Amino acid sequence: MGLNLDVRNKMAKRAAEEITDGMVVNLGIGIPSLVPNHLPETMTVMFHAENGILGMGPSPATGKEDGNLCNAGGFPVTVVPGASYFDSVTAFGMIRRGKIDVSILGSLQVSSTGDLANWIIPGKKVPGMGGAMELASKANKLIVLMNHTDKTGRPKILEKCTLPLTAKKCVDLIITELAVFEIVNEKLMLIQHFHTTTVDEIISKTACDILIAENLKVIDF
Amino acid sequence: MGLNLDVRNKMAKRAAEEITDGMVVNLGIGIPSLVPNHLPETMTVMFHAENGILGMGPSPATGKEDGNLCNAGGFPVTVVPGASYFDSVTAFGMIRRGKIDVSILGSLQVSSTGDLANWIIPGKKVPGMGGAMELASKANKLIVLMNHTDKTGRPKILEKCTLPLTAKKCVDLIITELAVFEIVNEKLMLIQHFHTTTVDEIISKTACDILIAENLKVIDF
Amino acid sequence: MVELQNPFKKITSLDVALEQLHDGMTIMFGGFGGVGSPPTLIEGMIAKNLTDLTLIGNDTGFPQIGIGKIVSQGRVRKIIASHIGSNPIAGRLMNEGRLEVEFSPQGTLVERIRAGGMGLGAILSDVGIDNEIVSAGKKRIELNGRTYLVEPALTAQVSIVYAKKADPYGNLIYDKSARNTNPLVAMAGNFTIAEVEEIVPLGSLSPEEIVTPGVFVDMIILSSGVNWKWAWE
Amino acid sequence: MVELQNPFKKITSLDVALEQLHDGMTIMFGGFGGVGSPPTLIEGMIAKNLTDLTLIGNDTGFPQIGIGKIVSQGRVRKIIASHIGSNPIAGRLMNEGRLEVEFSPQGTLVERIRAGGMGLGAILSDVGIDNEIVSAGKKRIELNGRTYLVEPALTAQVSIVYAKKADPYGNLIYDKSARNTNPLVAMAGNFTIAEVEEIVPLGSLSPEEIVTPGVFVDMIILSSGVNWKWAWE
Repeated sequence: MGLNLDVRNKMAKRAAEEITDGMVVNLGIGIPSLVPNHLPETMTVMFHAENGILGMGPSPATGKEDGNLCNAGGFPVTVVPGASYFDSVTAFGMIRRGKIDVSILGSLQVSSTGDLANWIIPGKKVPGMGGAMELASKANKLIVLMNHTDKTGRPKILEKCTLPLTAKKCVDLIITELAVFEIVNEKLMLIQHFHTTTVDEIISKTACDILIAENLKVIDF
Repeated sequence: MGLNLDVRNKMAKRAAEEITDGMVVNLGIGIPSLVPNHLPETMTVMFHAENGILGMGPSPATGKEDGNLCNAGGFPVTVVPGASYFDSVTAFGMIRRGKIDVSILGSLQVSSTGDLANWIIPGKKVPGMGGAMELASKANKLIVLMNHTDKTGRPKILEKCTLPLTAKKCVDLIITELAVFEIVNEKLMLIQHFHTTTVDEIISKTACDILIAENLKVIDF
Repeated sequence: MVELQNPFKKITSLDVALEQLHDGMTIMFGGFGGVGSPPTLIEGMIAKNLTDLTLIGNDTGFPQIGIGKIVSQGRVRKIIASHIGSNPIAGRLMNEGRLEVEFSPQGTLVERIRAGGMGLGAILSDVGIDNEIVSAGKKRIELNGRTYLVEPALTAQVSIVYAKKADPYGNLIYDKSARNTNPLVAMAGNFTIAEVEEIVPLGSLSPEEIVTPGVFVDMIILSSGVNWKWAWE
Repeated sequence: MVELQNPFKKITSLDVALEQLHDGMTIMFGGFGGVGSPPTLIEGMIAKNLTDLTLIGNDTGFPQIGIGKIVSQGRVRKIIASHIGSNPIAGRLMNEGRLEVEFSPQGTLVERIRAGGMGLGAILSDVGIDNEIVSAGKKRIELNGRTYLVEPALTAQVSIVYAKKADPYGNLIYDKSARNTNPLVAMAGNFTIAEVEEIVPLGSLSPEEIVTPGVFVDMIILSSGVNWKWAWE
């Protein structure tokens, strides 16, 4: 049940609101990679890649790709003024040292206390954790951008993750095609939802208790 | 009882014989710094400095010194083609990883089993170990260049060091103004002596048992 | 063509370099998703029919890209890597029990490789400490009230890396994000072979720009260039 | 003079930078025997009359060179360093009990600083394991049949470094052997101030040549230049 580009772009647009001028941001593959399209052009954000780039710019034009200038997902990128190249060990030093202001990742499951499970489905998909454990446990703010439910319609936001964890109590914000949740003090709070859904639908598709923000907002794009 | 330059140069000349083409060599301050003067000009040796240089060349001419290009002792140097600058952590990585073929140091004491004591005289001189522990324990060949006796005439080659150790069983060769000793399997063997002395004098100024090489040689310079 | 001086006898041919590699060896490779992996050495390893290898590197590339080409042919007994997701054949071999995979978080893995290259015994990190797979069999240490995993250093019998330029001493510079794990892998090999796009005369690299000092490089061969199609092509 | 853009608000004056430094602080400094230590910040620290400091760095410089100027004035309560031999005043203060010195082997010290900068807990090394001063109070670990010391990471409240050039993001390049411990110290400060010989516009440093990525630098000031006479002069 893939989301169409319009819905994915709305999720990315909402995520972009979490980014402010001067931040250092790491984006995972998939929907997170759409986030830069929704930032004001005047904003100075330093995008970080685990392979060893700080200061990635937009994708190059077709035919202008450079096989030696790719992001951690292996896709061609460009760099902005002020960018630097370094080895992967320095790239992860930045993460561990808390220099990543915002990390935006996809996930398989998130628990109501902010546990993240996005690296393995035992017996099935075994991609490996890559850099997700470092990003999840060390980024100053961790945002999960994901479908609200899995392919078979089962909730991905749960009381407790059933898949092996990537890191515990690390998620700060969840953005799905339905809603935005904040996790504060290990409590899941619905703070916003898209105008295309209702609180009842969100509750029915979420497998844990949800606090509802007093000033619950409806996202009108 | 400092040694005059002529004697020091003879010691350095003898030490230079231990260096062959293509080697990576680290030199301590004092007499070891005279060694390069005694290498053939055609020889390619990469001199290493703990602060972060590989490929040091001769001292610059007076007036051509660069305050930002110094060896680990703080003295101006030059670089040869193929040289590189790096941070001190990489400089010590080279040492620990066994990339230094020969290290030539001064010392306060050496034991007959190859223990080195050159970093502290308790209650008196407390210079600190600097990089001596790494060099002593990790260089492939450790050569000590030192006076045979201390200022008061006491032997510096002993059964057991009385000063705190820098590293155990690390010295391979000792060169003094009198003689050259090899330490193999924790045994001290006199292999050469300068023509200005005798075996009896050497024995009388050394505070431990000495094996005498069958093919004991006299150094004729 | 100017005849290059070879005073350190490090510059050699692919065939001579391949004499260093044998069945059953532990080999560390540079690269990240295939970017910065040495194509000519990889092709040579396949042509030499090497098998039963233990590999250490960031990932298993793609089936026909980078180290993936070797992994996909079942030539690898074990790999220590941070992910294999971009190479479904690696996943299948693993699930079939034909490929042992030791997963290490990416940042931990490169620190372990660097520690090997720097002659350290291990590093202490708290990443993955709650994870049973990452922490399995590893010692734990309390330090200043926090708990860390002891993550052992990694070295290899031979390291293979890819660089933009080498001089005859083996000083290396890399190209953009193709640097990635290469400087670390170069240091961690007991014997390191650098495949480079260009060999330049001694003295033509600035001492300031050198990323890998030549003391970490034992052999240099000229690359025939990347011979695979990138995933995005 | 071209007005430099300051989009990251990191470029500032000495006076504003000095507001970050206070009595009793733990401060890490770059440099090796004074080479590569930031002269203007050191002068400013003396003018500000800072005292009771804990310093971390390679050595105590010379009495009138580098950090030695501060040490010689008795402004330091404790220093973690690899040697103090070039500064006899430091030795005298130590013997008089007025300066606590924690000695760490040089290579271990810089790895500890780097580990702090990289967010690691410690490194394991066997250097100095037989030495009672180096090993005092440190945990030991057996790993693959060898024994190592657990050498804890070092960080500081503020790091001060010296570089050749910075751009407004704080990307740094260094000059020859004045690089030494600076890139490591730059990473290990919870707040890092870079004193630089020149500030250049964003984009004028090549991404390849940058040694310290600007993300590790919080503040940039222009240097007034080295104001001491070198020992060899």
